Amino acid sequence: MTNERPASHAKTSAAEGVDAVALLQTMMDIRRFEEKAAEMYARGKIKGFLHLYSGQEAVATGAIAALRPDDYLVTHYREHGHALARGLEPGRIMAELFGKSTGVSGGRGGSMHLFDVSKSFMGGYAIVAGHMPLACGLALAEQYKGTNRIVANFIGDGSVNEGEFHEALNLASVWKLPVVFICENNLYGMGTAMRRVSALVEVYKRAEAYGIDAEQVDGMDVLAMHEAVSRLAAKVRAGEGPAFLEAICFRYRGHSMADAELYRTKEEVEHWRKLDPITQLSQKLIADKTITKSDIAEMQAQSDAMTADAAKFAEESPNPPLESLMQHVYGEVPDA
Amino acid sequence: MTNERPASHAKTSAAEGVDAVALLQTMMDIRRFEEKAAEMYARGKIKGFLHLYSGQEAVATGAIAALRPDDYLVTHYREHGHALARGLEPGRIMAELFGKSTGVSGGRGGSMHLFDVSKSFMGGYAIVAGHMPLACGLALAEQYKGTNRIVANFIGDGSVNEGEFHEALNLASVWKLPVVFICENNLYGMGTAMRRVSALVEVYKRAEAYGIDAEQVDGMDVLAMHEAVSRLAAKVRAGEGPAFLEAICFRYRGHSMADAELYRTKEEVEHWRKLDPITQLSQKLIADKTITKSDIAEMQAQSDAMTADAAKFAEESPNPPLESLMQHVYGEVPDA
Amino acid sequence: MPEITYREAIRQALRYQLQHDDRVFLMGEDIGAYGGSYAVTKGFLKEFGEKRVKDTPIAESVIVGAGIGAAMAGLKPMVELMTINFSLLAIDQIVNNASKLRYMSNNQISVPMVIRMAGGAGSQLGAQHSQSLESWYAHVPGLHVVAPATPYDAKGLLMTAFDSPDPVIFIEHTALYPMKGEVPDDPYRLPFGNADIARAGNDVTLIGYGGSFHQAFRAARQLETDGIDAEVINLRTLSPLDTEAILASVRKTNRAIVIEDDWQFGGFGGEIAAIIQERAFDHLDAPVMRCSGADVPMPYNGALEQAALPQEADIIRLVKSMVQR
Amino acid sequence: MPEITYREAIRQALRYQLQHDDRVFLMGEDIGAYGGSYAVTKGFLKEFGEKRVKDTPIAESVIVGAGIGAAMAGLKPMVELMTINFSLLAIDQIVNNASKLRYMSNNQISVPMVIRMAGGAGSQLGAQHSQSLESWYAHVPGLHVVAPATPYDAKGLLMTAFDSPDPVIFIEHTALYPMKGEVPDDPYRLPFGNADIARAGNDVTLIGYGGSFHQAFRAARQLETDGIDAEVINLRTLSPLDTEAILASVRKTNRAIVIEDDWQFGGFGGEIAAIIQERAFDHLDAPVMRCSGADVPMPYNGALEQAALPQEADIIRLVKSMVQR
Ligand SMILES: Cc1ncc(C[n+]2csc(CCOP(=O)(O)OP(=O)(O)O)c2C)c(N)n1
Ligand SMILES: Cc1ncc(C[n+]2csc(CCOP(=O)(O)OP(=O)(O)O)c2C)c(N)n1
Ligand SMILES: [Mg+2]
Ligand SMILES: [Mg+2]
Repeated sequence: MTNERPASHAKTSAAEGVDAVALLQTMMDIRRFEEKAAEMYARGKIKGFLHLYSGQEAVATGAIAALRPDDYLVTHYREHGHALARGLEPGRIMAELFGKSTGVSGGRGGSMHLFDVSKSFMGGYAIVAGHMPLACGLALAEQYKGTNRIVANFIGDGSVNEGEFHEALNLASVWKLPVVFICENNLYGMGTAMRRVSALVEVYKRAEAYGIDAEQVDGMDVLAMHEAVSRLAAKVRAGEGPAFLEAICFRYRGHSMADAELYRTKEEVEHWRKLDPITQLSQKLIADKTITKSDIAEMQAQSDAMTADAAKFAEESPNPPLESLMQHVYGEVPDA
Repeated sequence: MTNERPASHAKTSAAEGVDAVALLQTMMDIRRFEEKAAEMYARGKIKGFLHLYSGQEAVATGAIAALRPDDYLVTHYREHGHALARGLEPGRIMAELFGKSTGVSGGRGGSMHLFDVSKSFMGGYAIVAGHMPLACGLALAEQYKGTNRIVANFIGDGSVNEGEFHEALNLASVWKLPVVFICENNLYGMGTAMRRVSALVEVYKRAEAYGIDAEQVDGMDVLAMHEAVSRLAAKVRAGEGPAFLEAICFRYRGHSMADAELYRTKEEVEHWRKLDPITQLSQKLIADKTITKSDIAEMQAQSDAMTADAAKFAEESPNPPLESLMQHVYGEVPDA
Repeated sequence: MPEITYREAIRQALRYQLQHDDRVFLMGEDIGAYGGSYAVTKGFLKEFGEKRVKDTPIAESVIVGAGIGAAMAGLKPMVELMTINFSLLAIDQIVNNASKLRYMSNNQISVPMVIRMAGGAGSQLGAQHSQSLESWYAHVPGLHVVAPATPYDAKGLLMTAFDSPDPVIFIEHTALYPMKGEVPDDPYRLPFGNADIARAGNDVTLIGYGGSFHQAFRAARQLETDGIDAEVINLRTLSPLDTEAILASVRKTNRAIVIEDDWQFGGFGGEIAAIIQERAFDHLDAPVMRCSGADVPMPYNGALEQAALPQEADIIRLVKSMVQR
Repeated sequence: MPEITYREAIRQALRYQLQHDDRVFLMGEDIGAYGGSYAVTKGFLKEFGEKRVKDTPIAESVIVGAGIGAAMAGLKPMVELMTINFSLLAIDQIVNNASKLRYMSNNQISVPMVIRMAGGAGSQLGAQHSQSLESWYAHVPGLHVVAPATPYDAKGLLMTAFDSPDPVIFIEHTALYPMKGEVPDDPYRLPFGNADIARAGNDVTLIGYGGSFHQAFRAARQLETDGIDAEVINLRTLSPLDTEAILASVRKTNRAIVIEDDWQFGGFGGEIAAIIQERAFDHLDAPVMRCSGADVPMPYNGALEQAALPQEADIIRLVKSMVQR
């Protein structure tokens, strides 16, 4: 759709004590990881649907760095970046994409279903908007227990017309549930541009209709993301009810590896690549002398090494045993 | 909940050429019909769920009089009033409640499922909000055919938190479908007061969030209803897209015949009975000398007779033959 | 033992859970102020407060989904969906999330929740309110499907449901709420997958659950007067299914009939028939028969509705045709 | 006859309908600009325009419901739901409205619409994207359920679907889209409820549909080398089901196996087994067996997924155990 970059409604000044270099490293790691995943898909190591996060790194990176490590994350199927940002082991993520037993979901979930409960990463989900009610439930549970743990629920712009989006936002608002909904508006749901199917193109205004504190932010600016989520998370944690953040961003690759991209122009993609979140932050940090060009090169090398190790680990890991097929359909009944 | 009567946001001046006396007669007919239905339920002639419309007569009466007779009606399960207002034969409506073969649905539908396609009465539906997508589809079809026939979709306040409400309003707005959504806000969904479960209590504001022309009206005032629907229907018919009307009203009886009404006070019910739409209009018409007290008595007698005849017809009608059980599960395949 | 209704038996189990387990809470449409559409939770809001008894918006998908999420976080939600017909609006949550999360997450996540719903037909509620979809839920791995037929079963099975680490679809038959039966005051648990041989017999095995069990039982009583000795099995749970009890009975009687309210074509009776002929083929003197609901949307008219549902007379006719075989 | 793919066969039927019937229009997620998630409608938006080919929001319930409403008003909508997994979000519309309206309205309303969806597993899409729910739809009176196995079936059955006065659930198997086969250029129609005896044989009847038909067929070929002569039935439609063709075959072969990707427990194979033993009891030399998917949420790992699906080897093993019986 538009080639204009939506103005950010959030103050983009970085919050104090944010480690911009760490954010840059994470974004680089994600970018490299996705490139490697694409390569492994081409080599037939990864099967099924593979949805890459390239271009959207700033959203997950900035948001998750602004949360507590025990805050729940509930994400969509384009979630490798969120898993890396939360600190799941890259090797175990790649192993999951390979379907290996060492994968975070034991090779049973695949790219769309990463889980690591030990890191409060409550899963990637493949039914559009189907995970929003779960986010409400996790939040309800923490409210019920009286903790100040919150939930971050990542959704795509394509979810906003689903009935579950409506039901979840209404319930979260009425019950003042501690959830930050983060809508990654990358302008397309598969090949469908927002404005063609949505009565209200500005997603955050939708959320306002439920009396939810909502704003829009430049999703290509990791510092803006971090600042906005820090601010909203604090409110939510304080018990003021849910918040909603619309992050305007762009995916560089097709929807999945199968996408012919008939619905958008090369120019549009080029336009957004100029706004690349990694390049932006690198330039900023070099400009203000926080780091040097050679630091960048070193960081790149680190991402390369991390990714290579991950692929190696995945490659060398065993498949789950066939005998495990029927395991874990049901849990063990505790003897009363 | 509140004992204040929401102010009407619509100009309540009656539109020219509206036959107020006819509106009064229809409301009286509905009131009597429902009383008779209650009596027949008590006598075991009517079974299953029976949802009476007493108190809400002005909504269906004013709205449907403002529409063309061929405009589609798609309603909820509390629809006897709508059926009478559209001119379905009272005897065949009562026969349907009795489950007789002469019923508008052949005794197969019952109180919640009245159908008379010959009068563009496309049905009463028992799944909350489940009929809204159908209304969109009927509207889509007329838009597709290029007619200027429109759809009136009656829903309750309880539907507004269902996912289908959201999906339907969004689609109607994006595709500019010729539908007037009429929400009968009688303050309760079964025993649940709106404010306890809804982020936004003013339903019409919800609709505005989809860019839909929306307003609120006093649903106890049949002339206000008629005026508002005439105005909105004209816009919709002109191709300006959907409209939404919230009619504030009140049901005098329980949700269904089984309701113990634990959730509201006698005072609240009394308060609303003072605003009775029939009394209101009768007094107004007597005051401005349109009719006399004795005319009212005559009109009452007419409603009584109509209702008695309907009950007699229903009583004397036969049950559908048992051999018909398997009929009409599938239609006849036309030979190509 | 005290005699109480099916409704009261369910109330006792729910109250016990609310009293003894802080993780347990109830949510659903009109379970609070209204008292529950079948009055099962009447008075609970006052007794336990809004934290434990939550009235929800009419929004089935998020109600069930929020229950799943709360269970993922270690609570034990009981979600009431009023009737099984409305569960269609939450079925994506039940099938794509509740039933799969443990497996997809490689056992990292448990979804210990109970989803109660009223099912069955017979009260002239019309096509959209008279469905029996238990066969659908029984088809889904990861779910337990419970269908109590008596007050005793209802309390004992519901108690067990709250111990389950996995989602339980608990289907109450609308016609049974007022039915009375003996129920111990003290809590007790009935294991899943354990059918009840309600009546021992040698000539034919009648298999029912929920409402259909009672028709089977009454038919068996009448058959006695004709000198036909029917064994009656009350399944109690459809998933897990007590296959052994069914097979043991058929090996003895050599004949079986499944009785179900649900539509016959593609229904659960087919599964039972398939299992029996698969595993007790040489013991069968006659094909396994089904006495099921007619394959029609349920008509409102009372006579038509009864004609669409299995009747004792139908069972008796079937049995006689089989024993004469 | 020209050889074309299953995908192209479906495209031909859709294009024919769009060209010859103004009442026909297509709607669904990404069927236009994107070209359809399985490229079935690629180019149609350009060819027929936005009025006939509508991209919709991601909102399954209103897409299907609007299709129903349009059909009630005399149009012939074809709604594409991408995959059967997402149909769970529209299932209330399909079950409570589409399938019941004719009956509830006493034949005043018809819902002539086609709902296309891709089903089946085998491409490592994980548990939420690998379901085979055809047995659910086949269970619902008022619906037709079609599951083409070949390009020839796909075109002929889809043509017929557009003549149906009632809703048709048209299930395409994802693995078959690239498969080629002979298909006449000219339009033709294959009647519903007419199974195809794809291979005549005397020793055992193998019953499949969609993807499972091909496994049955390949297994039959291999069995030939062992001197076992299998008859293979391609059901084409599950509802209506060609019971006569199945029974005629079993009366000849005296043995039957149903092959299905779907979960076994409570699945459609049970219905077929139940019908066969019910109506051809004395002709059976062995119980009707089922070679079905494992009762698990589908795992992503390729080897596990294959282990969860019926394999030719499994069919062959089963057949041998039966003929040796
Ligand atoms: C309920 C449901 N409907 C349809 C799909 C198919 N589908 C997968 S991704 C997608 C587009 C989602 O777009 P968006 O939410 O913007 O996320 P993005 O892919 O842009 O990150 C669709 C339609 C699905 N997975 N679930
Ligand atoms: C999807 C669905 N959920 C729940 C129900 C049960 N139910 C029937 S009526 C009703 C309340 C609806 O209230 P409202 O929409 O305000 O209509 P009113 O009865 O006040 O006219 C409920 C919850 C239903 N019929 N459908
Ligand atoms: Mg998107
Ligand atoms: Mg209401």
